[in-house]
Amino acid sequence: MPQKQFREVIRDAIQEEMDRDETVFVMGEEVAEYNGAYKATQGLLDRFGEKRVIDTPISELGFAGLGVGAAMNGLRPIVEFMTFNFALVGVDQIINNAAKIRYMSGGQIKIPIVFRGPNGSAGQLGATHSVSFESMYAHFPGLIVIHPSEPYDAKGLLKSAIRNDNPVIFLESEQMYGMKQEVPEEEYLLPIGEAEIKRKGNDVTVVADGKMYHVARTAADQLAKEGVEVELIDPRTIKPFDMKTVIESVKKTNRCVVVDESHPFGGVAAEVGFQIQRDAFDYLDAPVQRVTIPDVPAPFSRPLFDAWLPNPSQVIDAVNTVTYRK
Amino acid sequence: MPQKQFREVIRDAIQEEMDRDETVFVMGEEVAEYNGAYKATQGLLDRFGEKRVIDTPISELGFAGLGVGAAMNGLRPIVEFMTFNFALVGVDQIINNAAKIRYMSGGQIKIPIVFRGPNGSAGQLGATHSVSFESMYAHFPGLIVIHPSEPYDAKGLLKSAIRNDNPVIFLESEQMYGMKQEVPEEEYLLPIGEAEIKRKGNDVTVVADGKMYHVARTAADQLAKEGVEVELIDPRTIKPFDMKTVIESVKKTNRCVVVDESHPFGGVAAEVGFQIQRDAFDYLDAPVQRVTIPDVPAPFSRPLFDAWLPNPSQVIDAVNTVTYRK
Amino acid sequence: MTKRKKEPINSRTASIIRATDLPAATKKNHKQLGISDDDLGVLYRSMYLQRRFEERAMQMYQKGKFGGFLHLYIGQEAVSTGTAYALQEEDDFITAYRDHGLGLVKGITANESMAELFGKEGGCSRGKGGSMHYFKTEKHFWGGHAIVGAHLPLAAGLAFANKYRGEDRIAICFFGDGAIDQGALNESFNLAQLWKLPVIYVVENNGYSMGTAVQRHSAGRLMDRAKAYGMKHDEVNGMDLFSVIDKFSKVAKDVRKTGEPWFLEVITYRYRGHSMSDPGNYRTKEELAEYKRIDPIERLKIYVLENGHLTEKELDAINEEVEKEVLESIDFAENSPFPPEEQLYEDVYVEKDFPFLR
Amino acid sequence: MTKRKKEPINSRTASIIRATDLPAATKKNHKQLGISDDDLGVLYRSMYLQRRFEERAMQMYQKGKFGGFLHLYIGQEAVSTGTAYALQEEDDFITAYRDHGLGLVKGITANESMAELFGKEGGCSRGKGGSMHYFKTEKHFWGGHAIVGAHLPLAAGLAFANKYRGEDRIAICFFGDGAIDQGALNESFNLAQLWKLPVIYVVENNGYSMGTAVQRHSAGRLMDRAKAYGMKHDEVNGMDLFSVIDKFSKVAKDVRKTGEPWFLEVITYRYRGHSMSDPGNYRTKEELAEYKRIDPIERLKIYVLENGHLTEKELDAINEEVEKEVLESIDFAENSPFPPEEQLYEDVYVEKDFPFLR
Ligand SMILES: Cc1ncc(C[n+]2csc(CCOP(=O)(O)OP(=O)(O)O)c2C)c(N)n1
Ligand SMILES: Cc1ncc(C[n+]2csc(CCOP(=O)(O)OP(=O)(O)O)c2C)c(N)n1
Ligand SMILES: [Mg+2]
Ligand SMILES: [Mg+2]
Repeated sequence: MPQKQFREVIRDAIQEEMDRDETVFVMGEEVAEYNGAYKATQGLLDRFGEKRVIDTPISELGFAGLGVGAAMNGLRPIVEFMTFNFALVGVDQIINNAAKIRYMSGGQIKIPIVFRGPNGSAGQLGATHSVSFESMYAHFPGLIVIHPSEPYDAKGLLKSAIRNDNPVIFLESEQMYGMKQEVPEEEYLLPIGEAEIKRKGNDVTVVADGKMYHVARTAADQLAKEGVEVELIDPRTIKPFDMKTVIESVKKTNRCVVVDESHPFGGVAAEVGFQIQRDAFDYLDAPVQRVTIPDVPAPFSRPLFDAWLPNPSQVIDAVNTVTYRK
Repeated sequence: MPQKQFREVIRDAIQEEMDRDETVFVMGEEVAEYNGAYKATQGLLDRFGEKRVIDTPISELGFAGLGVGAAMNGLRPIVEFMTFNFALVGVDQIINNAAKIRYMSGGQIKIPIVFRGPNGSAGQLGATHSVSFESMYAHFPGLIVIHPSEPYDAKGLLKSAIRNDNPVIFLESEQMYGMKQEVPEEEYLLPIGEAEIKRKGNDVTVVADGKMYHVARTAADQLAKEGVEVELIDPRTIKPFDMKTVIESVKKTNRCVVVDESHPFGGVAAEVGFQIQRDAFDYLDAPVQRVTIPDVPAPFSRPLFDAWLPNPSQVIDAVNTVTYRK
Repeated sequence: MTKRKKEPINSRTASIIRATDLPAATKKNHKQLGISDDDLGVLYRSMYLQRRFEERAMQMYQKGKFGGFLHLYIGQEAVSTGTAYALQEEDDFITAYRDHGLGLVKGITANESMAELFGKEGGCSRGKGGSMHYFKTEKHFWGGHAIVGAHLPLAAGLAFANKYRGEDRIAICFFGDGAIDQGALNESFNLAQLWKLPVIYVVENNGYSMGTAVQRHSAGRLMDRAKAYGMKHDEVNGMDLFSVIDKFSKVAKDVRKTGEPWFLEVITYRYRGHSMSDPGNYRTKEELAEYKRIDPIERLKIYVLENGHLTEKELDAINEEVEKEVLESIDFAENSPFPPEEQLYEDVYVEKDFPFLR
Repeated sequence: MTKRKKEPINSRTASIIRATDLPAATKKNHKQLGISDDDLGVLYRSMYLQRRFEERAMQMYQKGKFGGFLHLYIGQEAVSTGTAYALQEEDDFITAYRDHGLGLVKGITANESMAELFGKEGGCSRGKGGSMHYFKTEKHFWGGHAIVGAHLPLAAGLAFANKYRGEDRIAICFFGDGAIDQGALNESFNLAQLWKLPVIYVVENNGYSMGTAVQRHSAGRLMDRAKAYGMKHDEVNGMDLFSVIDKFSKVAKDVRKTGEPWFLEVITYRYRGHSMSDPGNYRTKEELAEYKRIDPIERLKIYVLENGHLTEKELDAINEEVEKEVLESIDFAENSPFPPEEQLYEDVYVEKDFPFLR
């Protein structure tokens, strides 16, 4: 199987779906002539032309809403945000329109749209450019939220997202676009809403999504050397969240750490932790712990930024806490 | 002490602070000539004139941002959103500007602004008009979030909010504007960030904010008749959240139900529940339960809407669950 | 273009465009506009149905038959009726929350309308949308949107899809003068003009955004917003049905031919308050009276009577028929069941019962 | 107004306003503009400092001395220098993320600038903002804002506060051509015009929003956006310092006198890519060369030399001084400490250590 970069599989998934379905098109800032700010749409303009690969003005509210309208009227738009930070100026179109119109119309309308682009921090870009939005979008009903950590998952899930008839928020990571993984040549799709246990272990369950999966993985490798076997679950989809897989694992390991890149208050980690204590209370040998960015905006300065972003040693500390190793 | 309506104390708080400080002004849709869509600014135009009580166009992004700029430059704006649902079109100004500029400037700037207005459902207004936003705003660092349930608290906290040098989100409720309570004639302020135990009890801790406080109160009264004594905590401020008071109570009652009007996923209830299990794990005799609106948009139809909004019997059920009464 | 005097912004009794100062009405008669004699009755009926439907809806609201907000379109019926007549049935309509009139002209039945107000299953949105969220997509009526300005980009998207598929359909988007000040306008207009989208943007300038007179919320003339983009634009007398039909026929033709967008400012007036709770202190009785004197329904009535196209008796017959239709719609609404509780969890996603929802 | 040819939107090699087709430069000499002979040197130094500062910053970036984005202002220095000269020191400046030039002219020292890039405590934002978020409020420099368009309402607010207090200060807000398409523009312009706020909005039209030529992202002429509101507006040759000073002096005077806002389209050009990672494939070498031929710094140099106000030697002395200042700023930045880790938790709220933060 060929090794593919994250950005390549995003492109491949879009390309395959555009080949397959005339109604799929891509739009966003710099997606066409520039081939994508992070090259996730490289070559699509050449292949599909200006009708289907469209550079937009910096009008997140406008083109997000235009996408929703086009989806209502039968197309399947893929809307790229240069990063999800910029989607905030257009977020009303996502939270009030994309997520609610089907409901308010009594089911007359379907809105098969994918909003995708980089999420979370991307190095030292400062406070306005570093937020991880999975928690915010998952808070609002009507949206599917996908947050893959690896190229294989990303491709299969993005293809499913494009075919899905619900509005989907598909969160990528600037810092992972260069990451490689073996990806089959043949077409495949992955089911939305299913977590994957990516490492088996009996000592502690660690749930980690997106970029944080890799942080947790590093921690797990280290812990293994110390004799602690982590069961590492990548939820892949944040909404619907596959709690079943998590709960089953916790029933086995009796301990859990949740690692997520959003802010802590009311974040994904809080939600997962809450549900675990509610639904597996009698199985827990220790309270669920979480590792997230702190409850402060992203600083620019390098050492501050490094301290801000969750790292493997924080995960190890949390595992030590739930296993009472320290 | 005179009985005052919720809307009256909001007005009184603003009026007192405007009397006291020339730099305080109010702006928003229909706040001046119309005296406020919900009459929370009644009489202010007559008293302070057009310079300080200002009708805005329907430009939430524009006037929220104008408020932030004015606050940066030395004024103390009170920005009314007709409801917080409409703030979504301007939310970037709150989440990226109001909340982060102080941080990004290394502390050079303070932004003493209050964003206030009705929050949450207001009867059958449909999906776009019914969201309770305390969880979303509390998720983002840099903002203070206040969600009072009663006139007395609302007045003291709003006055503190206006004097506070941080950006404050002050959430009211359309459905509570007519609610009355005794409120002193003399000036008083209440500290931001302190919960109040509004009913003492030993059997179960119930945490409930805003409109849900009253739902929980009704449940507590009913439960008292059945011999279950609820310790009812009104957090009043959502951020910073006074977990200390909650944890102490839970250490006494060993059981907790959190009632909040926002959606469940990553909501205030998830956060509070998560922190309780983390910090009072050994004291819990049962998992923390939550009562929130369901994870669906607000329906219009009356019976659906009634089923959608949390009610006392759901709180009683949850209490029964944590006390193993059923 | 007529220059209008506007009172200074800080006037507490700001008055809007005078009724006597509207854009000139078309001079064409119905034949010249391609309206058949028969259609005159149809048009009258359409306007009268909207009027009576809303008057009855108001009664039902006051009786406590349903809750929520109720925004009446009364006074603006020439706009809905004229545009629906001028455009094709399969053209895509979208509007704001003051949507009963446009809903009715686009094919939502009185029954479906009333049942929606009542929150019943027989409603056009199965009771889940209410007054502000009428939908009937099979008739190309795309709602009913209650966040001011938020449906402007949706309209661009409807038009985009029509163009993408090479269809002849055009989209038309109605909004109030209050929506002019939303950022969505800049973004949508720029995209529509830049990408040549076949869409007509229509501001129904009824003088007020809630209690705020238009000159207190928007700088300059509303129509001039189009100048920023080099977009075609014009103003229309919205109290005169024929003027609406005349202008929109031409504009729709141009959009269909060139694929380019238009912006039209329709000057109109709402006779009732913003919603049922509005005391209306911001306007004078005289102003209201002045506009009532040019009631679009009365105006058409006078035209058909004076020119002998319909008799008093024929009009009465129409009125009676309409009255019956409206009364029946109340019965229908009363008898339609409320949606069952499981409906709460449906239509959030396309999956009928997404497991994680409960 | 010159009519400019724009290539059709769908051109893959869309070219922007030609360098040879800029608004006419002012005919006035420096005396007529009230610029003293001495000030000619000051102005030259200011522009050259920005240029050299950024060239060195680029080197440091390439050496890996700091991370994040780096957007260079090179080519646009006449705009910052001319506007700062034309306005008063206490006037309030605010701009987007391409902020080094304006920061330097408004009183951020080279040391503070470089240290900010390095993320050091000695930086103008104590290392917490970085390249895109320069601030120095004691000098009335309000940032450095990286969400495109989001600082336009802030500028209205700065102006509002000045007016509220009855101060004579005016606000000036710079943004790129890309920001024209944001909803914030409509909302801010409407508010500024409606409430008569003393603010100058300035689009620095450098031809491109990242890789998108202006005519591919904005319909119509940028300047025309003002027409929607009846706002005063004009265009300015941004490659010619004297033209900038000329126009902004007049406009600032008008704003101070009338309290009314202005919108100015400054036509300028950036010689470097959008940021350091931009290969710049969207423009031709010829286009770049054409604009380099009218480099604002060279232009001023020629003027002072040809008219004998400064000698080559004097200019060299200035250059050397600037070079030293910039090199020293690198030393300063290197030696300035990183902020200690507790800084992470400071400045989130005004309280020094809000207990709930950790
Ligand atoms: C973004 C937003 N802000 C505020 C409101 C509250 N609101 C609803 S209608 C309205 C007035 C709108 O007036 P206009 O656009 O002129 O329409 P009309 O009522 O005259 O038909 C306001 C302020 C809203 N629904 N959405
Ligand atoms: C709302 C928003 N969308 C997208 C971006 C990403 N972005 C940063 S700069 C830029 C181009 C802006 O170009 P322009 O306004 O012309 O300024 P210039 O770079 O030419 O100075 C883009 C797309 C952003 N920062 N904010
Ligand atoms: Mg109106
Ligand atoms: Mg530019």
